[in-house]
Amino acid sequence: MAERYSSFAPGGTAWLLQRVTAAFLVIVLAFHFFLLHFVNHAADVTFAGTQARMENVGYFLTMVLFLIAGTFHGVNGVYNALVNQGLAGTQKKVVLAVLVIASVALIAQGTYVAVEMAGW
Amino acid sequence: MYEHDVIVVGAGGAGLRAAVAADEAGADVALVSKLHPVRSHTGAAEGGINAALQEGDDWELHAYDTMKGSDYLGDAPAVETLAQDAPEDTIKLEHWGMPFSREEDGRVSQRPFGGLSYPRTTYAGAETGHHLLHVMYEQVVKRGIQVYDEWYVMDLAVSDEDDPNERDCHGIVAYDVQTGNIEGFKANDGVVLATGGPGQAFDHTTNAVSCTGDGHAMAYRAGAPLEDMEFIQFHPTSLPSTGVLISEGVRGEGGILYNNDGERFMFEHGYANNSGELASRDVVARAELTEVQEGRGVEDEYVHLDMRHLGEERILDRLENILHLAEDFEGVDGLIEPMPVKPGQHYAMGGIEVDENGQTCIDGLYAAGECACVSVHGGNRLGGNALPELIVFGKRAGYHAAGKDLGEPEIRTGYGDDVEDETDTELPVQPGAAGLGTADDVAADGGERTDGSRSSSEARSDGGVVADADGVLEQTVEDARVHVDSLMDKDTGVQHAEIRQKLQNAMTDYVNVFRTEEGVKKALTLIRECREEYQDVYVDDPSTTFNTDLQQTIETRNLIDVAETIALGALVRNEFRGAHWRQENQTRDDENWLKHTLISWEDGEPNIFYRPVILEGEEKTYEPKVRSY
Amino acid sequence: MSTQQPEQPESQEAPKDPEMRGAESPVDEKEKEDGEIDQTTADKSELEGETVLIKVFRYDPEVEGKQEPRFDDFHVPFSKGMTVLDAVMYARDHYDSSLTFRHSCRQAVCGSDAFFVNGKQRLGCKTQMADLEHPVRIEPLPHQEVVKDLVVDMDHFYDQMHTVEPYFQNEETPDSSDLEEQRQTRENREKVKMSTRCIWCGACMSSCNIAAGDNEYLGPAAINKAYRFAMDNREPEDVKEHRLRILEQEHGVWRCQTQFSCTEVCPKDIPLTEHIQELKREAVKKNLKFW
Amino acid sequence: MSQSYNRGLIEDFGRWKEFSAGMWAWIFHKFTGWMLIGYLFTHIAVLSSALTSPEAYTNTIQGLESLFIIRVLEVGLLAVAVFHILNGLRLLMVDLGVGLDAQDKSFYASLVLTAIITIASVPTFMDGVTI
Ligand SMILES: Cc1cc2nc3c(=O)[nH]c(=O)nc-3n(C[C@H](O)[C@H](O)[C@H](O)COP(=O)(O)OP(=O)(O)OC[C@H]3O[C@@H](n4cnc5c(N)ncnc54)[C@H](O)[C@@H]3O)c2cc1C
Ligand code: HEM
Ligand code: SF4
Ligand code: F3S
Ligand code: FES
Repeated sequence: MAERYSSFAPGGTAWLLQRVTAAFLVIVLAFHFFLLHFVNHAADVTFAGTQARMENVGYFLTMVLFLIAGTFHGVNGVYNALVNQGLAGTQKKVVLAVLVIASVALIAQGTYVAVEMAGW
Repeated sequence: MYEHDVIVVGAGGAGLRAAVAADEAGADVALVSKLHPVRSHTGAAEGGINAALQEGDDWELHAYDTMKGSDYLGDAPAVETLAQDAPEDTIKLEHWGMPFSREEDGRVSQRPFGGLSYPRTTYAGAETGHHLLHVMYEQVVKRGIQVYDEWYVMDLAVSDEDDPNERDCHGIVAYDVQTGNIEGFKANDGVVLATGGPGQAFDHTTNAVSCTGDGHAMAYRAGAPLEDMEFIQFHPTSLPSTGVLISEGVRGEGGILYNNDGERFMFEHGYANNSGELASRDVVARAELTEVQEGRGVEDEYVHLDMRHLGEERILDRLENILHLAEDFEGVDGLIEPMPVKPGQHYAMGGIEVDENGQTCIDGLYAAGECACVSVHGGNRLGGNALPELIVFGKRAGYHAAGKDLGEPEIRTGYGDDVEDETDTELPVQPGAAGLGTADDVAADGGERTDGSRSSSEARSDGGVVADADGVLEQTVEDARVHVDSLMDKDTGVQHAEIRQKLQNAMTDYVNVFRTEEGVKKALTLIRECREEYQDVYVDDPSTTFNTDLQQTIETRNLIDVAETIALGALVRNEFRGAHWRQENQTRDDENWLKHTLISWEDGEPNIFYRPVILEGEEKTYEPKVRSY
Repeated sequence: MSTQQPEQPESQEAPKDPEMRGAESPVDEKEKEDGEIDQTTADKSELEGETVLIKVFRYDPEVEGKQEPRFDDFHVPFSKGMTVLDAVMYARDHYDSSLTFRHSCRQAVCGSDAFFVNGKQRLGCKTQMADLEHPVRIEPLPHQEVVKDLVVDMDHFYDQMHTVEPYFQNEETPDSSDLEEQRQTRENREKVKMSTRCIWCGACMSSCNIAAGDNEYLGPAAINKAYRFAMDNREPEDVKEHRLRILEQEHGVWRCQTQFSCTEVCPKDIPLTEHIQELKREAVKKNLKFW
Repeated sequence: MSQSYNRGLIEDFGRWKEFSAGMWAWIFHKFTGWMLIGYLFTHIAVLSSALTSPEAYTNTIQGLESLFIIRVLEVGLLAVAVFHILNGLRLLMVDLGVGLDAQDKSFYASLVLTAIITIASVPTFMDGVTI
């Protein structure tokens, strides 16, 4: 009976991380929005301003973490949604691989950009 | 054809328990049921399971109470077996995970119940039957017992010796409701019938739509006698539109019954000057009906049960589920209106005659549960005594069918030298098979064949008795196919629903709580009419997929047979005992009636006879006493 | 039967609507009926003596004219306390004996008659006609294949129920001949109480979008069944872990997206979503232990 | 004989009219989640202009921000994000088993709050742009 499900995959970790990142995102996202639309008007953003913020190591780290958390949360969400819709077998493996590559690329690119912004 | 060692027909509490027992005893078991097991009517039981579990209580007290409750029509060996086995079997349910209500110290709770000298009703909330049914089914799943659900069992494959005591049961014939296939099931060791009650013989019943007495009718036509069929318990508080049961708890908490004139009739009309609404079930039921018959019923149909004065808080605390029942099934809010109630058929004390091991007089044929009559309930069943009966006698039947030695039974079955024939009662009409017309008509009638024998006319015409198991089974399958074809082929005639309604009305009008000679005779006449109309029955639905029209048509035939035995029993037993009341003789007549009524089907005719009650127990004899509480 | 009753349902002959959009059956007819019968929840007393219109899904693979699903109209005389089940039974017994549906207890314990009534999964016997908008549309449970009329194939539901090993597992019970039970606290019984009420009607499973999309998803009823055992202290710890492992499978608890429709339709008011969520947390807790 | 009828997609998705609060919440959450992840990719792409030169970065951002359509899209993004956050909080509560009885109310509350916050922030977002 239980053996019907041969692929033993405890989904608990991903599920938990999705919640943890969500909780984290609430805070940073609110901060991010506030900072860039209300405190500093988006239209007034200049490279200099960005650099000034990015030079602060705390801010830099927060933003990178924000990116990692957001990427994981978003990509994992997308993946779950597809699996729920019945994605299975090879297709599923391919999608997972594509998503992982995209995430890694996104995070790498984002971090690179942030480093560049900080001017290091 | 399918083949198993033991075949259990019906998957309510009794059937499931029998299957588990047979499996434990090493047999290859199959359950065949017209409903998926968890749909069985055992799930509706609320109150609890009687078992002497606690210190201070013991099985002898339970046996004594049961015998007294039965109005001394229970057989002592059966009653004592029930009381002795119930504790262990109840504990076994607990070990299987049944969620019984608990005491502070973590032990199972027991509560007082009507007619018991000790609080020994073990319960799981107000849904004991539901839990019992599910726990038993879980055991069946655990053991991997084969279940054929939504297979309607049509007939028993029984050899056709003249004397029923010499017949053998070799299996069953069932109809796959999903596909319309008719198949034989061979039983190497035994067939256990556990098909539940016959409540649908009445118009107004707390029983499910599936309670159509199929097992009764099959066993009856195969030659096993039906015992004490006249003893039907009516519950005084059921909802008029559906028959849903309103627990005795409402009256226990102080609910009051009123008639249409707003009178508290239990007192004002002197039905029970001491206990009023709390008088025993039969007394209250008779009072309600008298009110209605004398024109003081609400809408000429029911009376009011009022609990508003108990106050919202108390009602919500103790009777909350009653509020839901009244709201869901009657559209009445019990907090602001009185609830309509009337007596409803509730339980059949009688059934297929069996001994303590569940065996009928036919070799290899067993019965257990409400369809059987080991005779533990006699003339009247105590609340909470049916569920232990299911597990105790279900288990015994399963064991015995699987070949386990349970010792020699003390109860005798079948027609034998210890019985007394019925001689004096005059019948208004000829009961039994109707219109022995053409072979087709008779096949449509589903039971008797043209020459009155058990097997089909074709088999008989070549002169021989079919004796070997496979032959008997094949023949029965063939008969069933002919039967179904003939029902399906007809395009005009009467529909079963009409006949069923007429039958149910006849029973509720004349064989209800009140029984008079004249009334019961009227009922027999009407039943006869139903039988004759049934000759013209046809099935409108041409489909072989899930044809419930066909299934119900066959059930209706069974109801006719069962209703007839109830009415016959009610006619011959001219006394007032337990739930059976007769206008002509309103006292218990121990001199003439300490005996069971037995009715068997012989050559298409009911044969009525009697067997004395066994009052000698293991150690003591139960002396009939006045039944007062 | 009143003389105003049509002997046969009006739409007997032709498959009205091949698209099966039964609710939108021919417009003019619908409007006419709207006028006749109070649209909103009808006042109970107002309905007295009236007839109510039910529109019932019909399908039979073998019968011509029913192979393509259609809706039949039945006018049923209303009486106080009438349930949806009473109405279909009346229609079957008086107008069309081939109208097919499962039913048995008439009191919400056998779980046979879960239908899709006016767009919601409900038990026929537990739903008052007077509480519904009229006309009343009755269909078989969605997300399951239709065998005939209102009868759906329940096999898949049963399979899922059986997958969670729905039986008590404790090899160490006391000897039953000593009449000794396993002890259980009242609190623990209270904890599992609601979960033990399930009557296997399948309404929850039918209402769940996830179960519809993923056939292997255990579904709310089976998870609830597992909850019933996992939370019962009479079962030893290792059995509980075993149960959680079953629930953690790919198609187990994680699939639930907390849509709550199961909880909303359950006729036994079992807090299904809550139970599923609790099991997710239990599983996470168990996994954290290994870190 | 024992063939059965599969009502197919109508059953799965054709009954949106009959959806309940929890199902709508699920759909909206999905939709907004996908929008957000889509935006995240775009966002990083836009920011990558910083790699070219500081001026390119400043110009890109300011150029985009001067477009009316971008401002409208930003308001949309805000709505999407706010809903996703609020409903995400609702889901987190559900996961913790808090306030399950109010799950439908909290969904409606998320919708209303999203609308209020979005409308209230329109002036800020639209500040200094012309069509
Ligand atoms: C409302 C109510 C409350 C009750 N409360 C209590 C209580 O508190 N305590 C108590 O002790 N008793 C109580 N009883 C009585 C008790 O519940 C029943 O007597 C008992 O459940 C009957 O069980 P059973 O196994 O014999 O039959 P059922 O549970 O009725 O099962 C019959 C089985 O037979 C099958 N079957 C029938 N015909 C066929 C056929 N032709 N082919 C194949 N299968 C067939 C059915 O599918 C079903 O599975 C109550 C009864 C009712 C109605
Ligand atoms: C800011 C706070 C956020 C919170 C509280 C939050 C919360 C959640 C939660 C709880 C889920 C899981 C839903 C489920 O599995 O049932 C989820 C899913 C998702 N989230 Fe977020 N999230 C937030 C931000 C984001 C961001 C920034 C993105 C984009 C990068 C994002 C993209 C997604 C996606 C794509 C899903 C999957 C949706 C689906 O089921 O199809 N979320 N979110
Ligand atoms: S959980 Fe509720 S809705 Fe689901 S099968 Fe059980 S009783 Fe029916
Ligand atoms: S409807 Fe389905 S998604 Fe979860 S809460 Fe119920 S199982
Ligand atoms: S008929 Fe049994 S649940 Fe409705």
